[in-house]
Amino acid sequence: MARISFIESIRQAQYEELARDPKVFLMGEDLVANVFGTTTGLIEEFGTDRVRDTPLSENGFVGAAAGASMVGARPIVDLTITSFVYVAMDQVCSIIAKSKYIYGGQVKLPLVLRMCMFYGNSNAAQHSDRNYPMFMGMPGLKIIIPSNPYDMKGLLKTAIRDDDPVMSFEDGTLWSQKGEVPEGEDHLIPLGLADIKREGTDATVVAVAGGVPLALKAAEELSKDGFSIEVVDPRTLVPLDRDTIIRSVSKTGRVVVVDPAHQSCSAASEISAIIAEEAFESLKAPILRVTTPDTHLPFFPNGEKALLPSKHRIVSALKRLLN
Amino acid sequence: MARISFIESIRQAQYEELARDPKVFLMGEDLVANVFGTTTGLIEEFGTDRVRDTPLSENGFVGAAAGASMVGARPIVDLTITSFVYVAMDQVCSIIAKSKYIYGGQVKLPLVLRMCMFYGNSNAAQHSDRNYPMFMGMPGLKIIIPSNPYDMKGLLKTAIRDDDPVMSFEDGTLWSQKGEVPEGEDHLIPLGLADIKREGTDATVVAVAGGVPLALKAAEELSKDGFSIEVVDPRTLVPLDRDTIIRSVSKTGRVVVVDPAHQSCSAASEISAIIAEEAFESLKAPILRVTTPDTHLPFFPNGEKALLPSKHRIVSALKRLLN
Amino acid sequence: MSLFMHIAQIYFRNRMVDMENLTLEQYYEGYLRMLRIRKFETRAEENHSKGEIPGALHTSLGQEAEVVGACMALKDDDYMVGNHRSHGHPIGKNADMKPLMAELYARKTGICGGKGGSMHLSDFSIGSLGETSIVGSGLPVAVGAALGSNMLGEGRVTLCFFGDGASNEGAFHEALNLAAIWNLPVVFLCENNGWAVSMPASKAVSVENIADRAAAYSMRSELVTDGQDFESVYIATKRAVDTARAGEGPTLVEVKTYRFAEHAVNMGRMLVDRGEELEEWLKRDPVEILRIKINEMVGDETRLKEIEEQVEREIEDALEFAKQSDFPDVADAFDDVYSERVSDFYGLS
Amino acid sequence: MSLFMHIAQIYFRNRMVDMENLTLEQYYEGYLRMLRIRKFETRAEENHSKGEIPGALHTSLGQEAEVVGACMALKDDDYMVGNHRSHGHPIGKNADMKPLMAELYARKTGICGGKGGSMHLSDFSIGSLGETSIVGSGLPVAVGAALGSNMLGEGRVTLCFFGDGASNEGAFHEALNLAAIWNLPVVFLCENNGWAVSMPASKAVSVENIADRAAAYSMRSELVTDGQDFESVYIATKRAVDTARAGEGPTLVEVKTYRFAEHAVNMGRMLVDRGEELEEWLKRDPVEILRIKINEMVGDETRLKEIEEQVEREIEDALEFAKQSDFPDVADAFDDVYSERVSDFYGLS
Ligand SMILES: Cc1ncc(C[n+]2csc(CCOP(=O)(O)OP(=O)(O)O)c2C)c(N)n1
Ligand SMILES: Cc1ncc(C[n+]2csc(CCOP(=O)(O)OP(=O)(O)O)c2C)c(N)n1
Ligand SMILES: [Mg+2]
Ligand SMILES: [Mg+2]
Repeated sequence: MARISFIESIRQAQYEELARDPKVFLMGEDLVANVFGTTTGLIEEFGTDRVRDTPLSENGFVGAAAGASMVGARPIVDLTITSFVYVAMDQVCSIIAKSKYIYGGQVKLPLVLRMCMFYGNSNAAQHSDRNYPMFMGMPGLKIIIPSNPYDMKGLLKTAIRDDDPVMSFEDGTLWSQKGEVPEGEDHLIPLGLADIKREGTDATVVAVAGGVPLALKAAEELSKDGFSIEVVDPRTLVPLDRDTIIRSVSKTGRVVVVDPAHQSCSAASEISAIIAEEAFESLKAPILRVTTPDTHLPFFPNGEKALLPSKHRIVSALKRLLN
Repeated sequence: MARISFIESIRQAQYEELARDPKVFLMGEDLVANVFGTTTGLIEEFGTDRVRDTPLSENGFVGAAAGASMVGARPIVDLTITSFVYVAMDQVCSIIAKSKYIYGGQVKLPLVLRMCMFYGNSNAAQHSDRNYPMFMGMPGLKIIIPSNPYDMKGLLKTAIRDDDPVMSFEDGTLWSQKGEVPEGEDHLIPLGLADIKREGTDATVVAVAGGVPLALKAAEELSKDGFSIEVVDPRTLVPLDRDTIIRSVSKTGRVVVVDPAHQSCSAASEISAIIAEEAFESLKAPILRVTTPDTHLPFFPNGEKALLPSKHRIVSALKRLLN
Repeated sequence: MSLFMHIAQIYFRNRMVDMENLTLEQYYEGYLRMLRIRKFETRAEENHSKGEIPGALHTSLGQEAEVVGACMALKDDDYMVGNHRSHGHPIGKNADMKPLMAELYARKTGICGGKGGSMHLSDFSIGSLGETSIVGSGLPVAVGAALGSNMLGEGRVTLCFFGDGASNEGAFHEALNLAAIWNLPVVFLCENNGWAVSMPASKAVSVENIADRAAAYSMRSELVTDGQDFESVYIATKRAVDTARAGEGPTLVEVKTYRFAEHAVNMGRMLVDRGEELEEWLKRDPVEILRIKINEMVGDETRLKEIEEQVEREIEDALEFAKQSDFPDVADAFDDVYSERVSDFYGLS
Repeated sequence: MSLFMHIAQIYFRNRMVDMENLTLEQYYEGYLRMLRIRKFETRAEENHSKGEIPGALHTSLGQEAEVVGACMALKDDDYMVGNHRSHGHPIGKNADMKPLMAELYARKTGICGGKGGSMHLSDFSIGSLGETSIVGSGLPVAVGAALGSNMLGEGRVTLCFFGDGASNEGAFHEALNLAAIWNLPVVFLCENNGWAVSMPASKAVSVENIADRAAAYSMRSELVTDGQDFESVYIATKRAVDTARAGEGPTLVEVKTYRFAEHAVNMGRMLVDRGEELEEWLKRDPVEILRIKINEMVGDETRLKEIEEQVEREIEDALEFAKQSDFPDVADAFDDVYSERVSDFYGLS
């Protein structure tokens, strides 16, 4: 294992899968220029056919990925930033999510849509969306949302090999985070398997994406006060590993859900609703959500920082439950 | 008051507001042909400038509505069917929802986006979406979702007069439903005010759109067994009248949330999460959701019917709570 | 349509009776497929009105020449993408009608297992890559099929059907630009039937001929003014297909045609009165025109009659097959969302 | 750029020195505004690198002639829509620079109250209807502004700036078609700077001149080959604006220009080496070109120097204003989502 960054783990996953399967190819804007660092060395190795720059036509090239996947290719689309998916929304929701179904399983669409959640750094509201919850209610799409380099690489490789469309939401606040990550073919993490990032008995924090490291820090802080906090990272939102979540809540009876998305209809809301439905009897306290309030993220840094989940807000929520 | 249909209530709201305010205009596809019956008599009265047929360019004309609203007009856009909003998603999410914010309040966008939820009648997955939950997590948009002709007219008129963008989700299963509706200027229902459609003490059903009449039937059925069921209709999802919901749950201690959307990240999930957060102490039983499972709606009628919320499923859920 | 146009088209049609481009067998094949569409849709309409078929029904009656002429320019393993008006395309590309009819009847044996219905009669076994009911949404898919086929080294051509209305969607623009800069083997075939539901193309499309939009992409174009003539459509499309197969890139083909029926059955009521215009077009029935042409060429109706009998039998068989098939089970609704069965995760509550 | 083009453009530029279209006062005004952009952005870049300005920064250095030439063809109460490269447009339309600079500094006094930043310097008080950072998203808005203005009987013209990259978005197609069929007073001004981040227009745009795409909408077009020449841009845009105002519909104007800087400051590192091409363009600095031209015409630098001093002062004032302004309060983040304050519903937990 080597210590690599989150960005580098994406690059490696792409590199290895391009090398393994000639049907895999990558397309998107400014890949050759390697804006974010996820294509270093890829062009030299695989050429500009398989690492393909596109014009500014998101609906067009996302749809082209769908078509290519229907005839047997396995495209990875780098949509760069989450909010650009709105331009391609028709292809995502009407073609990619629904084709297998409306044609009664005659076709499969093995493709990956990668997107960076580019928030927390004064990019203003049009460039800061954390919009995975929108797609959780759209059947036909799988969703990975890794919180560290190890998971990122393992989940992305699995996603590329999966026969269904997978959306990969990559948290920009984690880009420079480093971690131990295996190299080579066999680092695959199954979709639908949550990971317990820290074991504990007094309360559960279910956290996604950039919320996970914050939750771990909060757990660490509370451990000084003698509290034992479990941190569960679903890692994939569709399929969602309900069992692991329910098991943890059954054990602790207290839960905070952390999610950088806007509060309404967030992944946190869904997880909370599942718990309220399926683990009600074990609950000793309200289910609290630590999310972004339902206002846009502003450009001004002090405002943006205050709105996003933080260690402090998670600690406060946990303290409310534990007292 | 006259007894009119849901469709006719939409027509009347549009008619009255077009007549009241010369800045109001209506645009969309096939309005002159009056496909759904919401424009009867409007062209004769207001002409094809103010009741304007558009080409098949949803992103274009939804964006044009945004631009027109910025310079002082008050457009109503008839997008016909919910899934066509994906084609216009960029304008909805990046321009309409965010302009007021990113420009620091320099501008307002008084416009209404009307959409029919066209499900339950074998239109297949591409034409059957109930996708309001997607927009609940997108700040900047208000959402009305009426369940009867009275509310439809009153909310739509308020929406047209509101200075913010409002999305109107109109449930096709209610089109032919009739009810008493006032005529004339003053039938306005404020946004953010839930309505208790039936009072009760044993359990609360929070239901939206087509779920409301089903919930009322379920309540009626259970009243024969001596149960007193309260039915709360939020009527608008943004803003959401949390107070009325919490008050009802505090009284009954039991709640079922009914929502025709897909389960994950549905309005039902959000409402459940709010209750689990804010009314936990009053809860005597799990919060149950009656929604559409996370599969697409199929063309074959027996399948589609079975997936959607029904009186039967609501009754079962309530019985689970009451026993 | 002006009288002048009408005469010009008759002249053009007659001039064409020289079999330069098509063998007699191909004429018969064209007639066979066109007649299949005609009968399939006529019976479907009838039975829909009897309540046998759920949902809406968008027929391509009147557009048979355009559909079949274009499809016959393809090889069997070429790809095709269509739209909401989905019955004609697969029949034009020689699909078995039984599973198509069963799909209209929402049966388990339907081509889409009863999940798609009238707007989605796509038969992947004959290279049909979807009939999609969101207007314009097939165009990027077609580009991708061509791209994918190129990348996999298979060199298949993709034919993409779309309407005049669809040419105003942003997807059209992006798809054509992509196909052009990547020099892909796509034939974009605009079925210009003059209307998008109730919107006349003349009010919605800002250019006289949609084919002219090809210039915005430095793309080749073909304009078929007589889309009721099977051979004209075939010739133009064939040229485009050959160009594509030769690696010389995409073509935008526009075919002027007309739909005889309402936009869709089950739209409640007649939306537009197309009056005289409809009358004029009805006089130029593409199936009739081809029949007359073959008759003029061959001077013998025997084979034509055989074809007619064959099609009658096929339709009856298809109807029989459909009606005798079972409806899907509710549980089937949970299949085909993902490769895994969704009910394993969620269950029907 | 070829030597031939270069010479041709110098010739063209010289030929233009006849003041047929612009008064001397307008030349001075053009120089003033162009210089404001130049200095505003140069200082912003400097201070960004010192860490004074958060987020990214997209400058229009090198494009000043095109921006100001186009804006000056408008009346004060005409509308304008821009994009992510947002500093030049409002300055070009004579906005006060203080709130613009304060916005870059994320201050409460910023034109957007600190909520927008570098990509959104839209000043609605001068008819700027948004500078939007999703590529292509401004085009439909511009169409709507023109439609709205027409419907309200105000007859204002809307100028829409967009890039070569944006011309490949579906929004471009839909917007132009709508403007054409509705005959709206819009001027679509394509700032073709040859690149979309790292993608050269020659590889992304399937037609030689984007202006040629006007034909797909039966729309008038203007091609300005020398976009570094203030007057050429002014003349072409003015013709388009006059046409629009006369009720004769939209025009697509393409201006060939170049950005001197990176796509954006804060993109981490140099993305593309534009080598010699950049060198060539740097030789044709639009601000310099206009200065020389005025000097040739007037033979006296006094007024030019006054302008230069004025701009220096203005920029210092703007910087001073920005730096001395307060940051917004966290609570301000809850304003302007709706007409009502959002925190009244939700609160900051
Ligand atoms: C994006 C979208 N908008 C609107 C509709 C509703 N609709 C279905 S078909 C149609 C007309 C399409 O016209 P055209 O492309 O010319 O095809 P035609 O029906 O004439 O064959 C419309 C408006 C739709 N299905 N998708
Ligand atoms: C829909 C969308 N896709 C991608 C981006 C990222 N992006 C920002 S500017 C830009 C290039 C735009 O090129 P062009 O339109 O030519 O304008 P220029 O930057 O050259 O002025 C890109 C790709 C974006 N902001 N929006
Ligand atoms: Mg048509
Ligand atoms: Mg550019």
